[in-house]
Amino acid sequence: MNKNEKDWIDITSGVNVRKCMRCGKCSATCPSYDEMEYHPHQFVYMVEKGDIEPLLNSKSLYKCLTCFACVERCPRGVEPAKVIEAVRLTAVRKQGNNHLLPDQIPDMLDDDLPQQAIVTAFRKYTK
Amino acid sequence: MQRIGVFVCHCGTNIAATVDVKAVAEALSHEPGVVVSQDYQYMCSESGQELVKNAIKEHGLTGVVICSCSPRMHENTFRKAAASAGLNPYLVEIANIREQCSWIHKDIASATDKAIILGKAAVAKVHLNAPLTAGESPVVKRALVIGGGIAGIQTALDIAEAGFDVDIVEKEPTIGGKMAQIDKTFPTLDCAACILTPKMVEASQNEHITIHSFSEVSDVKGFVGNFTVTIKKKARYVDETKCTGCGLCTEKCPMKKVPNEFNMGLDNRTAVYIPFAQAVPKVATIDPNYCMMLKNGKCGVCSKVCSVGAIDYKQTDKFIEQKYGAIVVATGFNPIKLDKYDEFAYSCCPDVVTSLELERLMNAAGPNGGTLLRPSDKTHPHTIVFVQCVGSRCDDEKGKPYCSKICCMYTAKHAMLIREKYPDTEVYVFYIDVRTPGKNFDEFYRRAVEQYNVHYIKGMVGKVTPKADGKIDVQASDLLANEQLHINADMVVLAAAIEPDKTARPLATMLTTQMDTNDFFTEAHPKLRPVESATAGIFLSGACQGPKDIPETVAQASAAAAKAIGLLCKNSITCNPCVAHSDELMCNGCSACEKVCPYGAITYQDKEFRMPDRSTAIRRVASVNPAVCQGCGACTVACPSGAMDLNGFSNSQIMAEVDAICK
Amino acid sequence: MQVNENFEPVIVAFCCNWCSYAGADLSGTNRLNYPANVKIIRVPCSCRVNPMFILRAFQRGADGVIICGCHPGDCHYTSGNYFTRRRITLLYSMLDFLGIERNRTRLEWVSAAEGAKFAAVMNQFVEDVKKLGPNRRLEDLRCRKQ
Amino acid sequence: MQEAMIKRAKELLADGTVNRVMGWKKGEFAYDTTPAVFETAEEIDREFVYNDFTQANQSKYLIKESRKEGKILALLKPCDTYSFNQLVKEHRIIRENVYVIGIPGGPKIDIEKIKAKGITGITNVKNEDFTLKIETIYGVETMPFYEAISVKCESCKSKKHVVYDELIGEDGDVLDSNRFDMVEKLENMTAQERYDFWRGELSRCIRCNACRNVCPACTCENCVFDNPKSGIDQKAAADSFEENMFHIIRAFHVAGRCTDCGECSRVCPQNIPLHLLNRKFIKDINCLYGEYQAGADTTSKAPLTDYRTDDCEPSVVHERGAE
Repeated sequence: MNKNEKDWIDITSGVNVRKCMRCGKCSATCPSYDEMEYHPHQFVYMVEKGDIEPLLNSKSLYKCLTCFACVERCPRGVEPAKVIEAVRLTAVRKQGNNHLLPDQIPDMLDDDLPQQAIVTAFRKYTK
Repeated sequence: MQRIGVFVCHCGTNIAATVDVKAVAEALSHEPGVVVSQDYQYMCSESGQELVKNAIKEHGLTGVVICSCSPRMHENTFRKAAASAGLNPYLVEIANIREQCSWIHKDIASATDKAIILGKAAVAKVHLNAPLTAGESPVVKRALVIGGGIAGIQTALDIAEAGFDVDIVEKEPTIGGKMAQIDKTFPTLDCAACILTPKMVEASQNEHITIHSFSEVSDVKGFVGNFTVTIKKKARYVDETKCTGCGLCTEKCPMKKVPNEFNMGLDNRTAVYIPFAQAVPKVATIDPNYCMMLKNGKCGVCSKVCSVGAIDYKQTDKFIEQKYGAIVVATGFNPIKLDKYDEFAYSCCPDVVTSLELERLMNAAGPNGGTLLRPSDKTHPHTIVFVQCVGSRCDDEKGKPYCSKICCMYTAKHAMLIREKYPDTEVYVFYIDVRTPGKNFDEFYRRAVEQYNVHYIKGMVGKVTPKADGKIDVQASDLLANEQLHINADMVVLAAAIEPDKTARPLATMLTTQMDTNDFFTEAHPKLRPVESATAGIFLSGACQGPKDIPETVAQASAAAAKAIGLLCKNSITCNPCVAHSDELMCNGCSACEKVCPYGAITYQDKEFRMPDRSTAIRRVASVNPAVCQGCGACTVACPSGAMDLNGFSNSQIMAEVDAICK
Repeated sequence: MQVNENFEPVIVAFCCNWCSYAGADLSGTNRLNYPANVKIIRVPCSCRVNPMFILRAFQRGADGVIICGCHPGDCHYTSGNYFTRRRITLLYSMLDFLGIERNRTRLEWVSAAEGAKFAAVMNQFVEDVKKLGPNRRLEDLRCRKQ
Repeated sequence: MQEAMIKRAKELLADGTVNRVMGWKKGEFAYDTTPAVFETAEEIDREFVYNDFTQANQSKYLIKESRKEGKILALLKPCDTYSFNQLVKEHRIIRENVYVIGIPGGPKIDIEKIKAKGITGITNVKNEDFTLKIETIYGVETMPFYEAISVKCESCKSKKHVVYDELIGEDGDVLDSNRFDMVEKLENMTAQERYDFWRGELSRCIRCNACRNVCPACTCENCVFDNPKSGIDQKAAADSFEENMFHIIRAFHVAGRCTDCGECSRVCPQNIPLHLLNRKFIKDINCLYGEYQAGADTTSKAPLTDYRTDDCEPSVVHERGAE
């Protein structure tokens, strides 16, 4: 178990995973459920256990649409989407500083691309 | 000269672990007037009290300071001990060095320092304590029960059984409450009506019980043993004394489209109505929101058909005032509103119902005569999904933080009854935990699973979607199989959280009792005084104090009755001698104190005084009725001259404490 | 102003018997820590607290005074805390008018069930008073501690 | 005006309506007037005075006077009627024993303001068309009337008589006064500035008790500051705390009862603006609990013996104005 990674996820997500009462409503409501190897409730549970390595290596990370249905529905206010996002961030940061660079952006622009997507691209997408 | 004894309790290690009790006893022994200062393992024990008593006799103590737990715990214990040793009980002061010192501080040095200061403050105060004698005030031998559900009925029956008069105030037209709406009861599956209605009838026939149905408490004054309560009897537009309950008016009433609250709005009633066949009192009530005669003066059919002339369109609300010695609160509960849980589609789909609605759907007196049919198209449902913990166990804004306690069991009951009656119906129960702590409860739940083959699935329902074909898609997770399910259901039943009745909050204000943040009444002590409120003479019965099932409610109802009977048995009760008193020589007669007194305990009289210059003057001065004063002290601050003071918490005593703390 | 790191303020807390004193007991029962600076005086109702007591406390060396009572509407004596609220509002306003630091005085509603709130309130209050330093504007030089 | 009062007073004495008259008596100099009780027409003719210097509020004397045999005539200026009413409300004055004539009020002038101009040896002051002719042993000096108006009249709150049995002259209206301006100015200072201001003022207090003794709201049989049992008794202000303590408690005890008659500041030999403390309470009460004028009637509930369930929390006083 990697204690630092768990603490890091606790801090970046701002979520207290111990609030989870294991009702599974997050997974029940998740539109990407079938695409995922690990489901929202498992993210919460595994982060709580400190079992983060399998999550970092799973494609499930990128299946979360950040639709926030789980956040909306969670009776305990745990906010699983934020946990997943924090794990995703951890994975991204582990990949080293090989993000897109600002001068690479103009080539990729097209008129339909929302501004927010461009900003997000800086931290999400690697070369 | 004062002779004060100080007794420092170790409370095992509760105090001694963080407070150096020897040092406290040593330090306090040097305080002025202290002639003996001792520490002991358990001061509240028999031998600890003996120690105090012996010291009182041996040293001729004039004041006692106990450094121990909160005075809310053992003040009475030590007062009694002092009294038995011949010292006035009000010459005892407690320094709270456990709850307010040893338990909250970790550092021994600072906790010990604080304990010494608290001890010094108590010594300083006890110097100024005066011996007080408690007066007595008579007890009115009549009890009031607020709420006529099973809790209120049971309490009233028990009090009446002991020979005391008791009034039930019920806001609905009939007593019976929620239990009257329930079909069967767990874990025995006996018929709720069959066990409730005999009690309702018994209550109505008992010579000691008066039922004020369709009534509310509108004002409460007074104090333990002597409450004055104003009861508002709402106009029902039917003379209760004349109505025979024949029901002819309800048959003939042309206004037939009124949602029937007894059946949870699943069918309709008439504007003049009797809630259900076994209603007590069995008297019709006219609903002024729908009655055409009352709304626009056109109709009057009920009045024409009533053979005894009981209909009275001119009836108005009546107020009656009655004195009571004890009041029992039994205001019960309601399921919460589910409108805000969009994911369960409760507001938009008629086939998504609450459990209480299901009770009515399955009841022989319900909208479908006991046949379980879908509310939307009256067809037989083949797949039914139960969702647990809807609004219970939630974080702050999402619902109630507590477990509603009864849902696991009634859902098992529902599932079992459906499988019993309609074996072709598949029943799914989505649960987070199944909680069955009760006699024969777990066995009951296991029967549902093992014998009736109810599908219990651990996991919550995420989304309920009504489909075009009338079916309902239930999307849920199965946490054990780690898969997401879609169930094509015909009906969905939601186990809505329960909450205290809305009338409880204003009632608590009238009764000056405390409530928790969820509006459940707070008991005087969570373990040792579970059926009493912190306000003397007010008792708690049933779900108004917390979620409860029927057997628990009945047990608590009887316990509350026992407590009330204990009070009513007394001819008088000892008053609190810590009451206000006015120094006539200083009183200006300005009436400021009278205006802030919540009990009307202060009156004025003109008295003749010899003035310092030997003349006589007639002055208006205040006097306090010690039997009525409850000792809040509001008057002492309103009084500009300082003529008004409070026994036990006098100006000089409090200032002595302030001085000792700040020294 | 020079801030003394080791300054330990004297805090007098007046707590009503029915709600706040019980709330303080509850925070003890739940072992919720708050600083030992806080010393509680039990009064039957917050309306028993005479402005004279508050001034007396400052005179004798208190650095902060806090009054705790039942939440408005929950007073054991029906209306006591409503009177408290008016009186204490006016008194605190007057102290403020005379230039006494605002954070030396406080009124809080703490119910018998709010042990956690009691501890939180006390922690905050002690911290606020610590920031202000010793009470100098409303002290009696004759009572000054060495 | 003085003649009309004397005439009516003598009539009432003669027809037995009253057996005493409460008024003002000439002193050694014209500006030196004292409240006094007259029992005969002769005394009235000889000593009764009503002029620009008769500032004193008579209400407080009526507490004792109304408890004596027979009825007394009280001549009350508009501001005095508020104090009178308040004392009736508090059962201190027995209304039936007082015959009230409402008389026109100020603005009155303050001899101290004349003296402050450096004028000494004053023997008489005459008001001639709002110019003061000041006769002194050194000759006659003049100054504008308005420059000598007393502090309490400068911010007059009302020309209306709230209680009377009959009137001499006309009744006026409640005025829009600027009486809270100074309070507001202080509120807008920083706490340190306010503290310095009040230290500067209150440190001059010599505890002569004049403010308390003249105050028509301070009518306790035994004042807490004189009562050894009160725990706060003090005869002299020994240090800054006691200076503050006395004035805070005094202002608090009259809060909601003070009619803002201004007598406390008028009599203060050290010229401490004590009325500002009272006005602070009045201003707070008006903004927090609704407009209230003590003495305006005898039935309304006083703000401190009343409440609303939605009253503001004390934190409001900490959230507004300067720190």
